Amino acid sequence: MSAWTADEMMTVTAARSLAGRASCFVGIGLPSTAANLARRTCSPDLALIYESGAIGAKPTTLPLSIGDGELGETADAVVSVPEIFNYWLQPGRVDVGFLGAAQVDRRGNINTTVIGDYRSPAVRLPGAGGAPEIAASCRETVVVVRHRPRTLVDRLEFVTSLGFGDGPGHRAALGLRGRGPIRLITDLGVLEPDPETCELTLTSIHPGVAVDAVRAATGWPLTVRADLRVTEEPTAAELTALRSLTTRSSTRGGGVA
Amino acid sequence: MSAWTADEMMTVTAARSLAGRASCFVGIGLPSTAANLARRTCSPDLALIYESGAIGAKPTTLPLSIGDGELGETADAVVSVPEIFNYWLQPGRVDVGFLGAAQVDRRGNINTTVIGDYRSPAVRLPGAGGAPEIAASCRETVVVVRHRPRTLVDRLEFVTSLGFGDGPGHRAALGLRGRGPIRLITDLGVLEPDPETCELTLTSIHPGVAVDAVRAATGWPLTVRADLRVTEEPTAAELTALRSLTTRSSTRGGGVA
Amino acid sequence: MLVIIDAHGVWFLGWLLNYCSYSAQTGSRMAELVSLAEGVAELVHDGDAVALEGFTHLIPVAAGQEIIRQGRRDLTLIRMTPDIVYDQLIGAGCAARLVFSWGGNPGVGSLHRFRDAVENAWPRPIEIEEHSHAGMANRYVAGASGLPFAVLRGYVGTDIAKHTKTIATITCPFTGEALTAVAALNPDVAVIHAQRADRRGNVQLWGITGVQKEAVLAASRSLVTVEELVDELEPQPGAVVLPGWVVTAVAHVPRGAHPSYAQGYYDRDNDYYQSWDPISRDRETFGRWLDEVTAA
Amino acid sequence: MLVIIDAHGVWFLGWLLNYCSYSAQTGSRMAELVSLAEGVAELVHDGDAVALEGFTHLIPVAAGQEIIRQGRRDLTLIRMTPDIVYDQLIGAGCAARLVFSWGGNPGVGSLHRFRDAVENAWPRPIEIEEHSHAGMANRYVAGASGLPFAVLRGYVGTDIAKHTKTIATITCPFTGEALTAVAALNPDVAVIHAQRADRRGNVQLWGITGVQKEAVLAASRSLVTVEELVDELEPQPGAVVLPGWVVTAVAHVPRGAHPSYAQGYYDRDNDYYQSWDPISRDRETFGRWLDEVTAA
Repeated sequence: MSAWTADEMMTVTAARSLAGRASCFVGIGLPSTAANLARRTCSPDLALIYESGAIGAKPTTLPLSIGDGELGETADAVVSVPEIFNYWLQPGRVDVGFLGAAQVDRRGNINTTVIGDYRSPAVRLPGAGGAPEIAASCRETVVVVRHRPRTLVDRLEFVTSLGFGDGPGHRAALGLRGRGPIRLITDLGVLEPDPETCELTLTSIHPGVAVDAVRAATGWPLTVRADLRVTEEPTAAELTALRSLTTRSSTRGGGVA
Repeated sequence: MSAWTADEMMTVTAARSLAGRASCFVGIGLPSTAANLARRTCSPDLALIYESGAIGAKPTTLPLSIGDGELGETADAVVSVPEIFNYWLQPGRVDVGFLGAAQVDRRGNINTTVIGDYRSPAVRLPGAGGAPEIAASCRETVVVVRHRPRTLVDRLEFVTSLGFGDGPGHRAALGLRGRGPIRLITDLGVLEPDPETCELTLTSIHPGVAVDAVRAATGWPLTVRADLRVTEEPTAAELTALRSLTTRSSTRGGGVA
Repeated sequence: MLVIIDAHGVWFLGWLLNYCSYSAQTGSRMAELVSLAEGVAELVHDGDAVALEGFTHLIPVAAGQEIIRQGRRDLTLIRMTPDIVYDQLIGAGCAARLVFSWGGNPGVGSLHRFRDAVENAWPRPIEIEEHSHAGMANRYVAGASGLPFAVLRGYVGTDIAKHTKTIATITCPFTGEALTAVAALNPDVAVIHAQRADRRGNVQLWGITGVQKEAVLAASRSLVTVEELVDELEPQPGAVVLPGWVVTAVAHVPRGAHPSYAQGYYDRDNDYYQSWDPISRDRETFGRWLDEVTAA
Repeated sequence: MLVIIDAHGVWFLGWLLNYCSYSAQTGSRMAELVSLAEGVAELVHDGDAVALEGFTHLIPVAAGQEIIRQGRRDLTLIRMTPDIVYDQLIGAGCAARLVFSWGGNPGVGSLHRFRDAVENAWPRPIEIEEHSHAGMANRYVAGASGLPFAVLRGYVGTDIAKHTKTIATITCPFTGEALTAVAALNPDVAVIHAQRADRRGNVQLWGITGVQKEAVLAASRSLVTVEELVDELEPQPGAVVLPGWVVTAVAHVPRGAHPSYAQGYYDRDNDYYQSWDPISRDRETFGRWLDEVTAA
């Protein structure tokens, strides 16, 4: 038994991807934990931006929603919801967009809308929220999901937020300025787009995870990079910071979706 | 010698036209004096709105500009300049627009841009400011100018802000929602649009002014309404309020444009 | 002018509302002070397009439950983030349509009554019109600005526009670039909750202020519930003030945002959000909840 | 990261500015603290489109006079309300173009240097691009929003559009209604004055905040002069805060808005506005004023 859980490995890895970044537009759920961890570890000056209008939020506990009171109270500025999308997200001034997903396909496209037919769905999901424009307009995006075959799927029935679309050149043809999903971070490893095909390929595997286990949890025939790395283990400092965050949050009651 | 000046008569008359109105978008100069007087006389609850973003300003002295500190400090709300035009003026939620003018023609169109050719003008005036959209979007507008032949002109060389355009139906054809200039108030009398032609006609003359003097000061052949009234003299209360306003202003240094 | 409306005052309020409706006529009145029941009775009608806004913070939950209690039907419910209060309205059968951009129980999971309506047409079929947050926010901005549409960089490459008639492409007349247009939202009624109002109906809210200003300014009528009625609104950092002459009615409803929060008054009741999950998951337990609310 | 730039630090600042320029690259830096002379030297270049904003309040006059002192030429000067500081810049021959919506000495009368330039091409011809306030404000909004244009109900029936290429008609894709489009403004540099900044370059301004946020967010670079540098920005009612990562440089310039005012610091110097009239009316008296300023 390792000294950390798979979720902790995922969150720490996601937080590390924010090193050297000035600003992060934070989606709800797993991304929020990772972004808040980054502020406590590799990126203390990182400006966290929430779609509720909080810019530069510095919460002491993990927010349970994107509009928790502490986000506004600790922010450098709180602006209206129209302003956060129009003045802050849309012009491409935010470095990284951090997104979760119900489903993500091999080119990093995201579905958070429906499983099944749109008009009579098998499962109705929450919908788009801020994600389509976060995915379009941040200079780059990072997607954080747990690695399951029903989550990493070959094809989406509904594209809520665009990754690389149909493949190379698709984003540029649509006039999107952001680079798209440069990284998909899961509890098993890290997937990055192949420069030729834009297909997400395994570039790093978390310690103790077998490549076959990753393949089995991926809904498309997974390409493993020749130079596959093993993700660096969480440091004691990272784990302490993360556990302090999540403990403080859970003592407030309620979990994080 | 009367107990009041022609300018005072003009300002008092303009202020009276705000009775029963909830909100007034106040242009710079003469209109500001009249709107502030209205709050002290006939319309104490009137919300004064300035293009600098002050909504519900309650200045104790006459502002020297549309962005004086006291406007913001006494306002119910201060919003950005884009917001004042987009959320407050444009949708037509302001009752009255109060405008000055360098020139106004017989159909209430206003020029504040140039005298002479646009590219090499004889006199370059300040330009549009907020006036074109105040004239377009307020539910009705009132224009306040001193009555001079060079001010009330037959034809404008440049239309900065639309009154009734070419005449009946023009505003509607352009999709404008506000009713346009329902009244032109000068230091000699009150002109109102003829319902048939939209031409500004003399409907009220200030006490002690001869009709011929008004004709002589008007740049078009002035129609005098058959039911011409004599404007009610300023009351003692109106004069006291007005003089208190202007005295306090002038002791602060600087005059009002 | 302040008129306190008692039980017999409804006729006068009705007259007043007609008088104040958007038109070229001048002389808008200040907001009236009403009870929550009176405000909902007068301002929210069957078949109306109703926007209850509040982005996580200051959600007008008490007003939503009063709409349930008064049995309104065939509403078009508009809201960026339909959460518990819309789950309740939908489960109670008040809604014929839902216009939204994210429907979930924040921090918990699904909205089961919303899903039951969309997936199984229970208790009645519900039509949905779905946008992104950026699109909904801009639709309110257009509505508040008296424009028929707004322009944004949005939806490109997604499947959202395929199912929604209120999204179109528009070309920049200067650069030729293709952008996205969304149709304005102009609800019949906007309902929001705020921290304070003064006795003239001037409303003050602060903290995360979301899209409430836009919703009120876009709507033909508005009802604002407040934590507190005060003589004078003390300036507050980050506050939005809505002058009384753009608000139709104000109702004093302490804790009217519970289980969401009102900054400076009370915190978010996270346990309620958790406890809603089992209540709403099942039609019967929801039915019991509904009986209790409507009996109150 | 805070870097104090001394006289030898200009190279570093230059590198930094390139690094921070708008692009797809990540890792924007926080605003740098500079002297006014350094800030203008590094950020304002001959031929740039420069917006000095501040609506009556917080006009960046000291920065404008530093631009004169450094002898910048061929600028496109952008400003909703070119007043005294633009009269000075125009009279000094810094401007090739003026983009504006109202040019006057507020509360006094004409801008004589502006008129002399437009009427008599003195000291050099000046091209003008003229809008209404609503149009200019929306052009900044479009620029700040990363859009090529904005939509408004404006200019209809006026002669303004006849002389200005940045106004066009646009049709609503939903209703077919004709509306007005204006082209976005994206200055090379925005210069504003604010009450305070903290040592990380976060900027705070309050009172009448005009269009300054939009100007900074629309521009490629920005210079903010401030009354005061503080350790911590105390929240203020009505304050706009610009985080340091969207500001290029901050200079500590007390009384930098004089003769306009800085709420909480000093009042408007109405006598100065009055006294500018005779100084500016005459080319010679203006010339003497200019000599004094450039000798300073």
